Amino acid sequence: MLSQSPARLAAWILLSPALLFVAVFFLLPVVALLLESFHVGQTYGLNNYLAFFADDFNREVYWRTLWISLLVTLVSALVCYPAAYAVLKINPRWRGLIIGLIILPLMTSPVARTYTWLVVLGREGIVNKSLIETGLLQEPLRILFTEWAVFIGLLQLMMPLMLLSLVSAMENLPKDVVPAARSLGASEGQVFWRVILPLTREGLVVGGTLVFTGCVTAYVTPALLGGPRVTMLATLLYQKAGVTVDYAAAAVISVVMLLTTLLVNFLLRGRAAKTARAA
Amino acid sequence: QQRTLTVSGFGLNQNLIDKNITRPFEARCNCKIVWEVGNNADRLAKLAARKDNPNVDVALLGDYFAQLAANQGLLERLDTSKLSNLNELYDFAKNPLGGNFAVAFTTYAISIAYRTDKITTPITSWRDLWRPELKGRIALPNITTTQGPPVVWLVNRAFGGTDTNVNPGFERLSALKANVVTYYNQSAQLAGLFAQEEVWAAPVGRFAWGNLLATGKPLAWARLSEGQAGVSNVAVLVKGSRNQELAYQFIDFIISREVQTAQANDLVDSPVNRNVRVSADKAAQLTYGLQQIASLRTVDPDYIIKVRDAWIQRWNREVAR
Amino acid sequence: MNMSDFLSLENLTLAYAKGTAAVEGLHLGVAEGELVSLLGPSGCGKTTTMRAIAGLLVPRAGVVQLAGQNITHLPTNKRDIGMVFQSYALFPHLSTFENVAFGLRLRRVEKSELEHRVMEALRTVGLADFAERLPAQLSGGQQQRVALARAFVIRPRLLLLDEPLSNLDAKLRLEMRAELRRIQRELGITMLYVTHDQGEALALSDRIVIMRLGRIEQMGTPEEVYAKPKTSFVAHFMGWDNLYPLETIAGVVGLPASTGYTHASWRPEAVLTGSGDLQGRVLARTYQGESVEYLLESPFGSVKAVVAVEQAQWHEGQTLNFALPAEKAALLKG
Amino acid sequence: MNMSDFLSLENLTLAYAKGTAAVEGLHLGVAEGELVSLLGPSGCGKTTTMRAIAGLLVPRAGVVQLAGQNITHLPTNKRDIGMVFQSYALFPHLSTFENVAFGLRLRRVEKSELEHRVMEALRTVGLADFAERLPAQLSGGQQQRVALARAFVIRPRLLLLDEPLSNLDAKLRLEMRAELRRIQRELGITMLYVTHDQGEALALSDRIVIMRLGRIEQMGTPEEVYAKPKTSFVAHFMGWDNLYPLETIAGVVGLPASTGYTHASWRPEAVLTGSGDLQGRVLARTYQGESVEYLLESPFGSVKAVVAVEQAQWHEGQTLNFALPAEKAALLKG
Amino acid sequence: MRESRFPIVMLGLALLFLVGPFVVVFISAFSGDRTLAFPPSSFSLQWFAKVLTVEAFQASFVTSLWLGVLSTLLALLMGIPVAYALARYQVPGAEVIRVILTSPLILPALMVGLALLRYFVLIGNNSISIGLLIGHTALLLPYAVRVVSASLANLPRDIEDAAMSLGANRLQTFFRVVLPNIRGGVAAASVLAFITSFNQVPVSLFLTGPGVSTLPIQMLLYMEYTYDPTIAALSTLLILFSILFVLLTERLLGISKYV
Ligand SMILES: Nc1ncnc2c1ncn2[C@@H]1O[C@H](COP(=O)(O)OP(=O)(O)OP(=O)(O)O)[C@@H](O)[C@H]1O
Ligand SMILES: Nc1ncnc2c1ncn2[C@@H]1O[C@H](COP(=O)(O)OP(=O)(O)OP(=O)(O)O)[C@@H](O)[C@H]1O
Ligand SMILES: [Mg+2]
Ligand SMILES: [Mg+2]
Repeated sequence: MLSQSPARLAAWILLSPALLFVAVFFLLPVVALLLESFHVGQTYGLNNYLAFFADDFNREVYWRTLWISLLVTLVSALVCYPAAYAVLKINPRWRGLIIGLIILPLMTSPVARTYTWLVVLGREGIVNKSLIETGLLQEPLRILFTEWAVFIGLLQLMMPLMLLSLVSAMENLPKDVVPAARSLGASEGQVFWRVILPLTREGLVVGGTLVFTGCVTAYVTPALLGGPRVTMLATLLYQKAGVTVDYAAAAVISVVMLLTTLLVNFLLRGRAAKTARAA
Repeated sequence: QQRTLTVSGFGLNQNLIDKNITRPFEARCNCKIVWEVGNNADRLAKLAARKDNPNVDVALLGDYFAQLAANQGLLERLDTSKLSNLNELYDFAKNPLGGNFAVAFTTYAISIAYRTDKITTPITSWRDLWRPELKGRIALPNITTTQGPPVVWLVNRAFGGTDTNVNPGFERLSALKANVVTYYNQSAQLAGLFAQEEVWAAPVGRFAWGNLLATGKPLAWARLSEGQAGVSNVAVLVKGSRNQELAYQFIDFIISREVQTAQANDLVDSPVNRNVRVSADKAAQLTYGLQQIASLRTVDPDYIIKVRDAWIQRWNREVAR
Repeated sequence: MNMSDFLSLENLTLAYAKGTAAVEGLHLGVAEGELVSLLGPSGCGKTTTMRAIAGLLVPRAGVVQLAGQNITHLPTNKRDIGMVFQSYALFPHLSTFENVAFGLRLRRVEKSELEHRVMEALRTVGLADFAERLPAQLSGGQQQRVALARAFVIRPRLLLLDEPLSNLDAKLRLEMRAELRRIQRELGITMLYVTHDQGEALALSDRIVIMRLGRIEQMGTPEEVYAKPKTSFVAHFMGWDNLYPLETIAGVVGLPASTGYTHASWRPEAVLTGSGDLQGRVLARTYQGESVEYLLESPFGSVKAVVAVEQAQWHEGQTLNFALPAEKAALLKG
Repeated sequence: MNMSDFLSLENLTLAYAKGTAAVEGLHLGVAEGELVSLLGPSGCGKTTTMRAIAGLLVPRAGVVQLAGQNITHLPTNKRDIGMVFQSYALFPHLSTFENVAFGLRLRRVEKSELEHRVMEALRTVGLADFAERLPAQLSGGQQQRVALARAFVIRPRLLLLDEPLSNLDAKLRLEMRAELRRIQRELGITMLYVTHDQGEALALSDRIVIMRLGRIEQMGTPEEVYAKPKTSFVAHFMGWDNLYPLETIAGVVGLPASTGYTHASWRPEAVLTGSGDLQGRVLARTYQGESVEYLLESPFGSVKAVVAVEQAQWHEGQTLNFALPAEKAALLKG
Repeated sequence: MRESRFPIVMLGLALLFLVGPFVVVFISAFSGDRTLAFPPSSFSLQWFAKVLTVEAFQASFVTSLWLGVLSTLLALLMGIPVAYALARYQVPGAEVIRVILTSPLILPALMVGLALLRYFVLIGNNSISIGLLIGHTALLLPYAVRVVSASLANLPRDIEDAAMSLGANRLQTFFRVVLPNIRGGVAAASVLAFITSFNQVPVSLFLTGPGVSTLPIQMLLYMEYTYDPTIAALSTLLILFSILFVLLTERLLGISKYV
């Protein structure tokens, strides 16, 4: 380590290209867009936001986006907790394969992934066909172009993120706490509720944030599986910017999206911090 | 260095268009054509966005979208003397927007395509879309598509509305929700929807017919008692284009007899060149011949432009949810 | 196996997955209140044996009996066997108090009794003032004591300790060693103690079990295994550093050559220096405070001798006379 | 400071960022070829001092001189000072050979000489056969020897070793200790050796520097600091476990009470048992193999006594006579 | 030691849900029918042949490839120094820097694409290709920083001190000691970054123009126009490509640690 100031200089030399790049090419346009959302005539104000939320179609889109995203987050947490626990307990020999199967969807084009649901969920799709063949259904269910199709598509898109977060949280469980709890008399269920759950809460928060943010901002899935009947914030944003050339509205939607994800992120973190402090 | 002509087109049947237009033209002009494809609304938005710095030379648009573009000052007036094939066109195609902003290269009827095996009583009226048996089985063009406003207009008429009173149309369309699977943004999506059995009937432009037939499903083109509406697609020259000479050559090329014949035979576009001759069974699949064209009720682009924004609002609020 | 054994392992064979056995045909009995150490080098199967006793590993063969009951297939949480881990394995999200209370809460111990027992246990380990701290706010030694309190507060029938002191520094290790012994005496609890530190085993145990490659090599009181090793392995492990094949050394020091033994060994402290008819050159001289350790070069191999500092007059390179007294030799098999 | 010192630290004050000083006003001279140990508890500033000598930390005040040259502000890579780290710090991507060759390559040593010198160094540490192995394929002791070879192959003017043996297990630590001493003798290299293990310092050093809270507490030969501690801190550190305030003990054992000293101390080995006019009750008896350690309770505090195993006839709870011989006491200040 | 089967069952269901649909697409891709239906009534390789002949796919595949490679390179070139500086120097405001550099991950990607289109391309009058490259690079930068940081965290500082004590200056230390030891992390970052770019939709959505389009965008477009199993075949190819990547990278780099 050289004396303090040359070290600091070196640090800044290393940091500045990336900082400049992000600031100039990235933050500048984004900030301009943020400002534009407040732009009313020659002055600034909240009019664009008021106008956006005054339209009950937009409100409906917003609520739909919110509840579908929350539902996906919730369901993926419920499914992934036991699943992640299983990943840890499974024979290490299979572990690699299973992790591979979890990452595979993440590494596959979301377009291809969403496309698969068009094939699977259609009225002639495998789901309906097998339900009818087994006699569980008379008439094929209409799933495509409903909110449920979007829900299913997003769930598949986002679940690996939750699963991986939880698996890594569980992998980082301190050594031997599970056998310790067992030796103190805890059944498997008690080990889960009393030790594993509280110690993996951070992973849940990370996974939840990733999933929720991903859902709110996803474009391909609602566009393909929902269609115009199931407009979400992202598809609405595209419509405003790409079709009706209403940049102010598009900017408003961007900001609403951003604030929503930040808010949920903040709430989740706050909860985690509170429970950590309480403990 | 090779010259490049950028053309904004619909993208439907692009492989056939490449065969009939792109490759022959490239061979002839020793240039390269770059296509930008998308629906009318999308592409119009892009033209508008790049008004000061256009990157498209020729745009192929629906007639009222072209009118919108002209109104926004995005188009160059055509010097028709540079179009040697212009005189072969039907008269209505020569200057469809007035002011020499455009040349029509095809015209088509809008009607209802439907599954003959599922719908045994033939569809003969717009009103038939409200049949209970079609519950969850029809697709409507989204309001932002080219066919959207004409369909609203036609339905409104069918239920007794007028150009000044569109309430009957919107009220009925709102009541149609239960029958609608989805609102399509591209005519091309319909082929998929029909193929996957999501949809049994849908209003659509004739240009998509070939595409629909390719699904192999038993389909019929409804003969509507209210008559069919006609819409034209036009070619326009984008203001500020730096390849005007090539652009004229291109427009002239797509209205030539040979191209129009090839496109007609592949069921891509119905011809507007009066010298085109096709066999009777092809003709049956197209909007072909002066007689048939004359029977179409043309939708006035100016009217649509006037009401479009209000309709979009109303549609979003009352229909598409 | 002795009928009165409190814990008995009979013919225990343990293996991981499809691997070869980590422990094979182990027999061991522990009397009630006894503290038995498992001593052996890394990988000899100490932890594996513990895990089987705790029920964390199903034996491939053999029986585990506790207080006369066959517990071989009883789930861990029904065994009432406390465990203390090298890593402490405290619950990081729970306070000291809650860590210790964990097992009692699972047993639905009534509130006032629970508080009483937890605080009693914390007092025993000297941590009554630290009840509200989180593990991260405790030093290593304190954490280890919490782990201990957590394990014995449930009044387990048996306490298993797997190298509980090895993460502590030398000074603290000595202190905790004494502490542990005190607590064991105080509570009269039966303990099985795993370590690879011979000093620890000698200082703590009623009995030491020396393991090697999954089998028991020798078993006995600390005095027995220290003073009377039976094999080269045990001798080496117990610091009998001067170890020679009997055929080489028998003639030199006047031991009978063929008696069924293979090696003879002397502790460095047993080597006589300054007299005797053997000669060695000083290779290295290491000052140790009270004593000096000499490394001597001799015709039959190197010899380590420890000499009280007052008599340590030789320097590196010098030659001195020494003797390996026959009566201080340990005779070893294998 | 002695003019002939090879390395000299003058009034060195060291601090991290804006914190308080970790080392303050340190004076130290090391002669050429000498091996000096820095001994002290964790956090006393040993590593910090090393880093300043190596040029990895700029002193807040003071001067570092090497061979008469002021090197206080010379960059690390120009100092020609070798370092050996507790963590070995081998380059994981390079073979043993390339690790050792690293410094020579930077010095553009010509190929055949480079090979010669690297192999020579590897032979010195006994690793000539391991030249092609990667660090991950070596045991801890072997890795430490590579680190050593890598440091001395560049023929540094000074070698700094920061707890080089503390990651090794007990047996290996003893072996490497001897090895290190041998190599130092062989190469005649000047070394500064950091440790917190008193046994290591005693065994290895020409001189020991005992540090406490960033300052030097006592400095001297191993015999001096072991046998003649000057302060309670040094006494405690050197195993003078029986430490009493002089006013308490002076009357009891017959020492003069007010002589400017504050404490008196006896080593456990110096306590006489079985006779004497003091009485103590055995609190704990710890078997140590050669000896037994007794913890006695006496009127003036607890007493630790080490007794040869043959004489260790007392058991816990018994009372015995003992004496603290005045002539074996160390008198301490502070 | 009978353990509850519930977790394993949930894992099985989750995996079925995650990977099952891929199987359907695999089978559809080999359809001999003219349109997409499941199960196909006959089998053929025609759709794979078709994928190779669609010009839009060829061109956009090349674009995506270049875009992925260039943006990955740029992101690494800027990201590695950042990761190093943050790991090795006490930089005042390190937290703020971290937030700034990860902001591309936090902001909705559509917003990013829109902002770049509006201000960089339309108002700033720069070419779409550059805008695309910038958008992707910014998006990949956080991955590069994060993954490289993780592998730097595992690299003991001591070895850099050791290198300097042996006579290496800072640059020599970086190139001879640091870089070779984080190459695993750098490779993982490259793979992750490339895949992310290659699959990216929202940023690219706004940043396409005549002649400039990425493969995912072309797939979206194609799906709007045609309903034949071409996309199934292309998806199958992409999935196989992913499997290959997953196998390779998981084996070589254990990439799941960084996702
Ligand atoms: N989870 C496991 N899977 C497979 N083999 C294992 C496992 N744990 C230990 N082993 C093997 O079983 C044998 C005994 O290991 P064990 O952990 O019981 O040794 P140990 O005596 O406790 O050693 P240490 O002193 O290093 O803790 C070793 O050969 C080891 O490699
Ligand atoms: N990088 C650092 N930043 C701030 N303070 C430090 C740093 N490294 C050490 N210190 C502080 O400086 C003081 C001396 O630390 P140093 O590492 O020199 O101790 P040491 O004697 O080497 O201890 P150990 O035996 O634990 O290695 C300690 O109080 C320590 O907390
Ligand atoms: Mg073990
Ligand atoms: Mg240190």
